[in-house]
Amino acid sequence: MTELCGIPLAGPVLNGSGTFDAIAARHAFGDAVLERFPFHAFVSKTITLAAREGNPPPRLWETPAGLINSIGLPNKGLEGFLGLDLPELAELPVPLIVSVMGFSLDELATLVRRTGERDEVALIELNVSCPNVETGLVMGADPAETARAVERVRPLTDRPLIVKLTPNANDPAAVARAAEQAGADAVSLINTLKGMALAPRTARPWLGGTTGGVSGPAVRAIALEQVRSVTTVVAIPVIGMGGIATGGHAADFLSAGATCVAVGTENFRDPAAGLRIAAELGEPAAV
Amino acid sequence: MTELCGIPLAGPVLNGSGTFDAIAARHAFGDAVLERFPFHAFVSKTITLAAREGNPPPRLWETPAGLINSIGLPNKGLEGFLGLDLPELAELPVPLIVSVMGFSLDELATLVRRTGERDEVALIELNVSCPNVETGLVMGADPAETARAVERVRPLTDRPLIVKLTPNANDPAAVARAAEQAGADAVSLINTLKGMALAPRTARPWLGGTTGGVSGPAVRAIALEQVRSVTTVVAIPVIGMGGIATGGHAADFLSAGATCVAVGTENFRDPAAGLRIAAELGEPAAV
Amino acid sequence: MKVADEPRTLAPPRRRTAHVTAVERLGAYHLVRALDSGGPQDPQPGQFYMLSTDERWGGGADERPYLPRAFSHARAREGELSFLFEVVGPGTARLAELRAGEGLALVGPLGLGWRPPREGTRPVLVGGGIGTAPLLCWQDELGPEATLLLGFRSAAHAEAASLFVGRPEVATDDGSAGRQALVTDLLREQLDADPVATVFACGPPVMLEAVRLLCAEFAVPAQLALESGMACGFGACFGCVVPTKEGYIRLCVDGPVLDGERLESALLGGAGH
Amino acid sequence: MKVADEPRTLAPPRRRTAHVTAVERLGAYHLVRALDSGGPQDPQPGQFYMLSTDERWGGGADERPYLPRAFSHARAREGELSFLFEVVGPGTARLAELRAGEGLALVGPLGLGWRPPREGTRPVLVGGGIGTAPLLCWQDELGPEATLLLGFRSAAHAEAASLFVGRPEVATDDGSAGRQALVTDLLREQLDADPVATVFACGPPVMLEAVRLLCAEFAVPAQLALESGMACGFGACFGCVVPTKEGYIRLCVDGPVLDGERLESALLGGAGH
Ligand SMILES: Cc1cc2nc3c(=O)[nH]c(=O)nc-3n(C[C@H](O)[C@H](O)[C@H](O)COP(=O)(O)OP(=O)(O)OC[C@H]3O[C@@H](n4cnc5c(N)ncnc54)[C@H](O)[C@@H]3O)c2cc1C
Ligand SMILES: Cc1cc2nc3c(=O)[nH]c(=O)nc-3n(C[C@H](O)[C@H](O)[C@H](O)COP(=O)(O)OP(=O)(O)OC[C@H]3O[C@@H](n4cnc5c(N)ncnc54)[C@H](O)[C@@H]3O)c2cc1C
Ligand SMILES: Cc1cc2nc3c(=O)[nH]c(=O)nc-3n(C[C@H](O)[C@H](O)[C@H](O)COP(=O)(O)O)c2cc1C
Ligand SMILES: Cc1cc2nc3c(=O)[nH]c(=O)nc-3n(C[C@H](O)[C@H](O)[C@H](O)COP(=O)(O)O)c2cc1C
Ligand code: FES
Ligand code: FES
Repeated sequence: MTELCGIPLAGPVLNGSGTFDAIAARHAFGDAVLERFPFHAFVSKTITLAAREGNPPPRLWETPAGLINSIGLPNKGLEGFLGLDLPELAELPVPLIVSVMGFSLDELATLVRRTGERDEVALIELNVSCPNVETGLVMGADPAETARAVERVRPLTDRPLIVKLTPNANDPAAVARAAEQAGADAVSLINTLKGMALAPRTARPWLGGTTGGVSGPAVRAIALEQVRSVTTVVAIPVIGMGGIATGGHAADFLSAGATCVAVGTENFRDPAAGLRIAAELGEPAAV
Repeated sequence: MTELCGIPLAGPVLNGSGTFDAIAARHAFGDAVLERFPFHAFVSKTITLAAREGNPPPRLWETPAGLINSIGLPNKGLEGFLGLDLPELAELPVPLIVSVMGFSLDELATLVRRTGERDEVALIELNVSCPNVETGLVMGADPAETARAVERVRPLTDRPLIVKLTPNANDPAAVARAAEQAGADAVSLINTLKGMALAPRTARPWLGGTTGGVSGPAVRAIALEQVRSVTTVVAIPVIGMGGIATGGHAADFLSAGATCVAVGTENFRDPAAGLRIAAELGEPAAV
Repeated sequence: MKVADEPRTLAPPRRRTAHVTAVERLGAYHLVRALDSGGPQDPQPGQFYMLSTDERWGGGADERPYLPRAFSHARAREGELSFLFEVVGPGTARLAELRAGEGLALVGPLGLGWRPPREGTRPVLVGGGIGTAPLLCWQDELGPEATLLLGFRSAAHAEAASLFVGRPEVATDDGSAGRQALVTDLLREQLDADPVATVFACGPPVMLEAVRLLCAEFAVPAQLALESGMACGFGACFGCVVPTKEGYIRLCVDGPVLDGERLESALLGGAGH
Repeated sequence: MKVADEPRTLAPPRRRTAHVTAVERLGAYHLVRALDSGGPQDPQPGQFYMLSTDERWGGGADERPYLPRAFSHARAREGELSFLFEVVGPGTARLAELRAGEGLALVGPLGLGWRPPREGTRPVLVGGGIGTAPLLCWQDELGPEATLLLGFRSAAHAEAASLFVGRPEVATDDGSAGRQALVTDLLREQLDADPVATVFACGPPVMLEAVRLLCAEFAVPAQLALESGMACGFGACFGCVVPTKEGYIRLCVDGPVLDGERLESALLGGAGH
């Protein structure tokens, strides 16, 4: 039994936002995926106010022990999400965390207010870190910017707020502390590290979005260091992720002070990775 | 033929500071290592004003497609270096770049002035980024701090100054531009990414220095992105490194706008990695 | 959730291990057979599996492969799956090294396969190179009356034609087997002779685009099995999108078989190879 | 640069490939033999090589091994090197999978090996477990008069004793071969009987520390072959340091054989295993 910001969870294993689509998984696997759901809470892919097509393909590049993605946050937009996806996600047997990203504080405020009104939503994650989309400055790289965002949206909902930190920062621990002081209920990390690849023959950027984010085992040691540096300075719960592929890796993040762990890229190799990792941790399945 | 800040080099392949000890290599391999020296210029391990023992062992941890090191800059100090090592390094058949790190601007100034007086020294690299040593703030993560350091030492020598950037920063390109404006003649990147590992049984930090720096193929995509973002905004030459293990990887960094490349961790797997990479690039050996 | 008339057999929601029974060379290609006792016995022709190996997946050139790779099953008979593939990179190189008795890790069947021919039309199957693989089980299901047109680079590649029932028409680029022609030349002849057809095609992007244009010209329905780089195969990563008239769609859940009419072009960059 | 009386044979400054001629199981250990035509024929006993494999180095559990691993040569005869090792992780697991004909990538010989016994003393060789490996070639060179004391966990490990010439004294933890004793018990008996000796020891840290203390007690010179985690093996990384009375030294260039007197303790943490 784990508790995350007052929400009881059957265990500590979440998915990383954008690395498991529960609705698509039901198409591929049918209701079997609900009968033994792989995570103890489900995090939605990040939604934005307006619908987005995402970046042009190619969107993927395999790296040594990792992956670069340049997905570009395709999503149906807030209204599309609330109208079409939320009813389906409400059927999941675990608490729902909705990830939101605003390109301005106004956008963020609308996203938090509207998702926070919905009973189906247990927690809200603020993605202030996605390196794929050209926002100019990355909000989450700067403590003051992050604090401003949290202060703005904190009064708009009674749902617990998770701030997802970017690893592409001078000092993620300082950002985490700023988020905590501004009223965040938890932080999650790491998001992907900025990376790129050139096409084998043309030497031009391979990815349609030019750059992308690196994830997978290649970043695990970096993630573990950032998680530990954050747990050392904040009192709120920390959700640790980055390259977790086994129960042993997950145990390392918990030893480093994380309350929960999230599985990202490993889901792509095994849709039941969350179940396997929970079992290896000695935790029960979600259902 | 390559030119780096006015210094002619037989080719573009350097070593990363701290990843090849030419003096120790002569002990292990004899003069054969000089007869076909693996690099077109040699970068010394970073020296500091005072001698240092370095971090307590263990200092190494292998990661998926990478390595974490927590060496802690062991060195004989400025006087030891000038008296003992420099005469030996002067025998190398390639130009010598001395890497220096100061824990204050005064220290840095002394290091630059004294090494810059020596004819054996062709260029000086300012390591403002080493994540292993507790300097409080990392100078190289901040554009203004970096500019201040370069402005301070620029008048003290006529040797070209290379600033080695840290990848653990919000915006390495901004730091590079600040270094250029302050008078740097080149920048090099990336240094290692902060990382850590827990010991398998005790779940305590494995490394004697608690955290360390990640290098090797695991970081290559991250390095390539940072190199490209830097070459896009500066006019001075860029030395690109991070996970380079083949001529193909080196070619990617050159395509991304680097003037030279440096081989780091791959030297550990093959002391002739520099020669092999030069050959794969179609470049001549250094001698 | 399963839409009754979707050509989609559901996959168990986990990676499982199939046991390799044989690995054969077939000219320029390889054929791996594996006993998949943990999966459904009725994958639909045109669906695919995400494959990796139990041992030594990774550590090849440049420390890859890391992610699984997508492969259409060529056949599925009595629990034995077979996959026909060409070695083009670290993943296929590792699969080619498999030996009988080793474990083939898989997730699948995934995606939407071939749909039946339009009422009253004859099926014409058009394969280019390794794109012949998903036509094998489709021919098995449609029966030997289906017209089969196969194009290959050379005789070594054309050996794959021997896997089909009956005598497919074969064209090669260099004339070393069958006729020296493009497979789309054969298709034009077929449609010229009798345009009441439904075309099923799989092959490289240029071939698929030629097929798409030809079918549009003859107003013949075309089902095209496309390829794109995939990380997961079950809709999780949004990495495999291809542009259609309706915008980007995830090829792994909404394809890989698409109606030609949905596409502006089948010339996709950054696909498999 | 070579100091004439240093027990160091220089290595070619590059990674080269030796050709595996045989891989044998020897009880709990493995023995790999490889023809190293590109290297010197006279590596010094106590030196070591950095080993990896030409193919599939990497991609094991957790995508490791990535770096090469250090191994003392057990023997070097007519260009054939042999390495005795125990499987403890991904690198040794991969080495154990080698087959005759495959490539063993290596750099070496590296480091400083055993130095001759002090004038007028008899050599006593003390090995613990896999630490017996670098004593084999040393016995070959010293001749069969050298006293040989070997300690093992069990009879399966003690099979390594069969590689030596003559009849080494064997102790096991469980008494399943030789005497049930610690190898340091055997050493104390030897020194009690005749303390005019030079001791050469290799084994786990606790054993080496006991040997060091015993030798200090009897004022007998001890040469200890230590172990530490190594990335490069030739002084490049500064990763392999061990604490000595003079401060940290790089075990790969200044060792692995060290005089016991230089150490405050041989109980090093974070070593190989
Ligand atoms: C639905 C579907 C079904 C398929 N069925 C078959 C089949 O039956 N038989 C068959 O042979 N193939 C099939 N493929 C293609 C197969 O999945 C790819 O060829 C596969 O990627 C090969 O893997 P590899 O590791 O050998 O080569 P890869 O390394 O994946 O190289 C293949 C191509 O990927 C690109 N590439 C190169 N390096 C990288 C990198 N680092 N990261 C990302 N991309 C890179 C290049 O364009 C290269 O040509 C199918 C693909 C799909 C989507
Ligand atoms: C000079 C010298 C000579 C040697 N000679 C021999 C010999 O003749 N025979 C022999 O069997 N061995 C010998 N060794 C020891 C051998 O080099 C190590 O046991 C080797 O590391 C095993 O590699 P591995 O991949 O199998 O295990 P590893 O994964 O390297 O595990 C070995 C130990 O490393 C640590 N470890 C675990 N995970 C990691 C990680 N991610 N990164 C870093 N460390 C980790 C743990 O302490 C573990 O017990 C010698 C060592 C030295 C220095
Ligand atoms: C394909 C892909 C898409 C992702 N999309 C999102 C996203 O929409 N929002 C978000 O906050 N993080 C996103 N991430 C980041 C992951 O949630 C996670 O933080 C990161 O991948 C590190 O974990 P991992 O190494 O286990 O994958 C995405 C990652 C991948 C690989
Ligand atoms: C063991 C080790 C020691 C290093 N020491 C230094 C150093 O003293 N000074 C420095 O500027 N960089 C140092 N580096 C960083 C490298 O020069 C290089 O920037 C980094 O390793 C990335 O390149 P790579 O992935 O090719 O190794 C060190 C790296 C390693 C692995
Ligand atoms: S391959 Fe991941 S969404 Fe299609
Ligand atoms: S192993 Fe690199 S310095 Fe000793």
